[in-house]
Amino acid sequence: MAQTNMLAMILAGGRGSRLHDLTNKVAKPAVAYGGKYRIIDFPLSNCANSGIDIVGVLTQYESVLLNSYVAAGGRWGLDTKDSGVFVLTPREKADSGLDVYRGTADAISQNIDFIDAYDPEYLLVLSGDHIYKMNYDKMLAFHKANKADATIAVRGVPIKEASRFGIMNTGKDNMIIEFEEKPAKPKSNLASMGIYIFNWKTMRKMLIEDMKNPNSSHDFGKDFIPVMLSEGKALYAYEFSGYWKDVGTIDSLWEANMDLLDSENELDLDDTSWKIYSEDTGITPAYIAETAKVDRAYINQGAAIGGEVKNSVIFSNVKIAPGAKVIDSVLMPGVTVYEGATVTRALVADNVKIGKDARVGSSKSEEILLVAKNVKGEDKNGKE
Amino acid sequence: MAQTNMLAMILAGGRGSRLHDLTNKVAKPAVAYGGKYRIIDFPLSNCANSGIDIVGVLTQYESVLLNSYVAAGGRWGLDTKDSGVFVLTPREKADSGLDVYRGTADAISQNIDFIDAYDPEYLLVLSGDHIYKMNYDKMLAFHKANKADATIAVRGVPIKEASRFGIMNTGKDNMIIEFEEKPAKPKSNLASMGIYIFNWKTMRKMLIEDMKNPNSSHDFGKDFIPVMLSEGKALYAYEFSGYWKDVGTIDSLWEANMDLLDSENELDLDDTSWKIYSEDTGITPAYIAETAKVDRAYINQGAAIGGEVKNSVIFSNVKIAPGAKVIDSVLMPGVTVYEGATVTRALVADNVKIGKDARVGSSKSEEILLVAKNVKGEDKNGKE
Amino acid sequence: MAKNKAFGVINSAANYIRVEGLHDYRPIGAFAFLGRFRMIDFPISNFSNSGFDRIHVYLNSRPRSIVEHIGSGRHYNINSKRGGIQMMFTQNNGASSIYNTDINGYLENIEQIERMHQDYVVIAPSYMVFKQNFQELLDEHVKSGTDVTVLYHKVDQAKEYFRGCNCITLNKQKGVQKIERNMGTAKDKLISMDTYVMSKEMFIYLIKKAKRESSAYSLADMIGLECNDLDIRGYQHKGYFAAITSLDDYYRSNMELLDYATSTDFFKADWPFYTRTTDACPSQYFHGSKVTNSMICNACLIEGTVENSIIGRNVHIGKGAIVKNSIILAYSDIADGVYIENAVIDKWADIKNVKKLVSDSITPAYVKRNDIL
Amino acid sequence: MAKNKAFGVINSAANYIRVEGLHDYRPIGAFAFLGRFRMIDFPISNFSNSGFDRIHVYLNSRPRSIVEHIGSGRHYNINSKRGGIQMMFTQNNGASSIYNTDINGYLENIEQIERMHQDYVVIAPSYMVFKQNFQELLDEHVKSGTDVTVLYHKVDQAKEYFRGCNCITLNKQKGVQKIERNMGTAKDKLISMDTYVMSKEMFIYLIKKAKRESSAYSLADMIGLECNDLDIRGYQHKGYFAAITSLDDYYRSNMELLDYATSTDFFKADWPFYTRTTDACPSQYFHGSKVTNSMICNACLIEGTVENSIIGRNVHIGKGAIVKNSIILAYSDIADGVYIENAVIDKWADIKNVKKLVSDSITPAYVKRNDIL
Repeated sequence: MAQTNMLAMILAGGRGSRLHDLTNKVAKPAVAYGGKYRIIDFPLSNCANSGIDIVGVLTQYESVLLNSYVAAGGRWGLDTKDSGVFVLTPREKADSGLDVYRGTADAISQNIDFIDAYDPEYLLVLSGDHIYKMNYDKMLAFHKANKADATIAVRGVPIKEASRFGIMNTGKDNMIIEFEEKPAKPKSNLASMGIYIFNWKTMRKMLIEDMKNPNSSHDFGKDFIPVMLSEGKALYAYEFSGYWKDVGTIDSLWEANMDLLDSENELDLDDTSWKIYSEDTGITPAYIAETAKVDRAYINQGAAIGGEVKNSVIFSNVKIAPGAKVIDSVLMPGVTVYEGATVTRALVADNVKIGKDARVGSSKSEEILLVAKNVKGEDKNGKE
Repeated sequence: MAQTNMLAMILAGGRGSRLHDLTNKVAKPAVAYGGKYRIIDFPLSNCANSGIDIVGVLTQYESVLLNSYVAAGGRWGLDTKDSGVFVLTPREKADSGLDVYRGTADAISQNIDFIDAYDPEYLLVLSGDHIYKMNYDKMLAFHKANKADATIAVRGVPIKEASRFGIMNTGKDNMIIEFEEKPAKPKSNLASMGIYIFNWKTMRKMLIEDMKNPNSSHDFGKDFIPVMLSEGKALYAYEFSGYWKDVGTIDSLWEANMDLLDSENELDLDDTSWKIYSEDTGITPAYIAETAKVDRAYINQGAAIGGEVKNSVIFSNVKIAPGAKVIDSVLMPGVTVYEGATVTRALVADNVKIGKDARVGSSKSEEILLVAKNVKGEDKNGKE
Repeated sequence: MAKNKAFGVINSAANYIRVEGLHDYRPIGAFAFLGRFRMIDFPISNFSNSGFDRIHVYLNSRPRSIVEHIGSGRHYNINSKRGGIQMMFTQNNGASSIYNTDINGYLENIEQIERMHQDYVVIAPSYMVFKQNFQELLDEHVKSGTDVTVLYHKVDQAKEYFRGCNCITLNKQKGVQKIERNMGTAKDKLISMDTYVMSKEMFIYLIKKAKRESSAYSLADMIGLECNDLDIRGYQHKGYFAAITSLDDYYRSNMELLDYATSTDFFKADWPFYTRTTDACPSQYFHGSKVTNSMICNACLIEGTVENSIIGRNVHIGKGAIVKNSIILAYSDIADGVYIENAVIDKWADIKNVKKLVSDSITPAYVKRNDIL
Repeated sequence: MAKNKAFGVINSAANYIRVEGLHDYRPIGAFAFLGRFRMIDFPISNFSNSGFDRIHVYLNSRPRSIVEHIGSGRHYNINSKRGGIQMMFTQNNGASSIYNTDINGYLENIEQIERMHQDYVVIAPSYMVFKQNFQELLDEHVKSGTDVTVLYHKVDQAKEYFRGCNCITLNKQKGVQKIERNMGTAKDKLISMDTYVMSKEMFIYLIKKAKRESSAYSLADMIGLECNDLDIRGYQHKGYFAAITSLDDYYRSNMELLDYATSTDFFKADWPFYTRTTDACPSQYFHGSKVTNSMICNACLIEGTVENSIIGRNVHIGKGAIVKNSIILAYSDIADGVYIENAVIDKWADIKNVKKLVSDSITPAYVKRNDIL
């Protein structure tokens, strides 16, 4: 394969604490989504489809599962002679001890040696917890055409909501003239998506300076980009208009799953020209029993449905017994719902068992219920 | 593939400081050996050939090169559906911060979650810096036949030298009754090779106790094995008699290379039934020029020899110009020896250039010279 | 694992076996089974799960789909450095030629066979579906000291199904007395599963002897002829068993697995059947769809009704369409309002103008690949 | 990289090309070249280095060795998820049959060709060795707006070598006026490198037209016939070029690369030629051996003298043996004291009883595979 000469680094270190119990044993990017995927499948598949051969995944928190998931780069075809996915955790070096990543920019700084080994011209920095499909090669073409020092992907948000985001104020030809983190009075509606292309040589020098700066929190948004702007570097905004979702909370993760039930959903996972690759096991097709009733659902192979499923996303190895009801919910891999149980407006974590006749969640609740532990069966004669 | 139900962990964390400059940028197990190999190819190939599917490589020091070398498990065929090589560095967890591995046993303890994920019955613990070929499956059969709690591979050493090793004193049927670290008066000549098989369940419990023990240095030899013995566990010694070499020093690494020049060398890298897998590039065969003179040498493809080579091991991409001499030396990948230069009794590190007419090393020196930096050419008219 | 003492051979169906319709487009080993598997996944997975890491797959006519499906074999958990799945081709590959026998394939590759280091060989077919631990079978064979072990399955539907299979007759010592083609003469038969265990030497001996006897002999023929001279014994297989020798057998064997108890017993986590993934997304069930007692593969769009059916990947079932007791292969499109019953619809078919497609007989209706109806 | 606009096709040699000896055992694409490569590594690497990730490899006779060598294609740096190397088989595979044309192969796989998404196709042969950036060639083709671009090489040894190749005649505008077989009538010729760029539509048009015109036509024949109707232009290739159409050509082309300047110019780090590794250990040169101006592959044991020769993997050269101006393929054994000059020794040969093997002519002596001399 011809090289794009761009290496990608995915920031996957987040503890994702807003996802609560889901990330207790699993790093956030390894959280399940969409019936068969893990969140990190999206940036990794995007990289593979964009012709990027080397991807570093930066993580420091609970990386075992993420590590073994990602290290088999074959899932994304990133296991040819010159390609690979590498999990990069903080490590001891000849001239320094073991130290955690102090910020997003520091995570890159601590891996300068890794990047240097491949001698790329451009560095793509991605976030590990967004759901979207993007051709980074097109973004690179834009970056090259502008002779930019850095290019930041942005998307238009409703101006009312713009003060919740990092906002780019652009001038002529999408050149960024100002960056404001959560501005009270936003001057534009172009929010940063946390996707950056840098010229590696320029970036490398600046990272070394940033590492030495005691006043820096070593963060791209707070420190690195503002310094670039102040130094008069050429920064451009690359506008993206497709489906994009930050799945940092239980509600947004649930919503992103529900989006898949729309026949016209923009994410279009069915598009064979831009596949999202994931783990796939030699499991049977989904089995929908005689007793089942399925109405608006997104169901992966290996699920066995005996009960009622409505407006729900069902992962593989989920078992729903006859007489059970699953409504407006997301059931992650291996969930079992026993006879007579009802699950409503819930996100049920991997391998959780919902006991006989149990009621979980409510159609009236505003927030989505996260069920991360087994739920005991109810005694029919007792109270609910 | 049927599973052996044994998972392997390779202790590859060593700084290998006795190897000086060779390990400045490269973790010790990634040091080159034998014309085309890296030291870690030996335990990894042994694992693959013994039918072990999951191998963890424990490292904390300068792991980038080791990481990208090892992560492509395909080199050893360890990239099928259920197999893999995983680099395990210290990491932050839900209930603990980032912490270095405190000892060999602690490195395993910190990865209990990783091991649990595969639910093995047996755990094989290996050292990352020994050159040997061993069928661990046979050792496992021995372990099972003895219903052992742990089995330690040992080899006979001359009794005079035994006090330099960890010595196992065995009773009936090779049962270990005593372990002495470097005993002044050795009672046996069976030295530990640092290769252990444990029953995972028993080991797991004991590791958790060891982690809590403030008096433990968390080392297998110093702490863990003595505690097992004191608790009356069944430990057996598995005797191994093939080629085995600890390549922890420059001299021993050089010697291990020289061993390959013997036509009858016991390591027998040519044996196709137990191949040692390594990196292999699409490079040309070795080119031996019209001007060359080769006498007793071990030469890898991709080398180009124009000068004289005697009793030496030559890696790929080495160039020896016409008129240059290489005697009793090891030239690692990419070394260039210019016209008129002489290299004697030296170990020349990757990509080093030996300038025109330079003299490096001496046939009279007792120790082997490590050349880790470029050597300037000599002025013919100046002094040597 | 130490080196296995045996290598595996996967054979294709005999030249007289012909599955109407489906067989025009691919060898039986490449048939879709239960929507997402291919027939050849079953013998390869049996070998892999049994710890065999050297497997020869014999291919004759139209090898492309199988070569692509098997690829490097990594998805079957075969370590390509130590072992591997080797594709064995034959030159004389006119599918129905009388010379196109398994023996001919072995003869063309005899150099490879002779070069194998293993002492034994286990031969299994690509046109049957079953679960068998070949290591146990090999151990049993070695322990018994017999010359050839033949795996067989006791059936009671030999009149309607299993045509073209061989049957064996056993004596009290489980010795094979006879091997003959099933002509549907009786209900109860012992069907030979075309699966043999023998030493490598015996294998080579039988191949070379067959060559001398007749150019049209198969290995089964040879074993049948040697019944009196060699010690040939039967080994009974139990559990789910399918032999795909006709469209009826294909249809019935798939449908049998719609029984939840049968399929959960066959597909167990401790004996996975591996296949090549296509990275298809989950299937979407729209409001108004109705699916019962069916197996649905990924990337389907279901708007209509599906009953007692097996639906392959990337199939669309339109609004108001009804699919009953049928097998729809991948990429087919059943348009709004179409009614299908007792049918096998091959890949890429597009049913839109014919509004009703029903077969009442035991033999299902068959719609060709790429057909527009 | 964005999706490439073209897919690659690798074709095998025409049915009238026959390399004495070597060709009896494998197609030319599987010939060893310079000891460690196979011929097919060169076109595949050219495609891979040019950023092509969809490649069709046409196989006819004896495909096994190539199928195994290519495997999943990972060692060629082809991402198997996004692209892949597809093996295309033909049924009509009698190697020397007049019907065994490239056109016949394309016709049998026309459904696959028609299903390709790319607008263009680049076709390259598996019996030639050269370095070419196909992306540059494609860009040039698109820019020029021509119908077909043909790659050619100017040679001055067309009398002795390049027999069986096609030659082209160009007009002043680089338009191709004629394509005809090289019959050795002149020293200087423009050899067609059997490498074509055209749109997918043009490719399909020519295939279908050839079918109507004659069942024995090749693509080269068709392009020759269309010279006057289509805009067909030549594109000159420079650098090392070998066409393996005879044992003489094979021998000479290998020997040419013993020139250090030629081989270092051809094998450069920025354009790697990938091959399948065998994990062979380095070679051992014993005391008393003498090696000069030679290429030595891995896992050899050299005890004797090697001069101006190419020695394949796992070869043993015994004490006092002398090998001069020869090519020894893998696994051969040259016993103590044997003298070999101007020879090509095929794989697994064992030369021990014949003490002297010399060819004085331009044509080297050939020793068959597995032969014991």
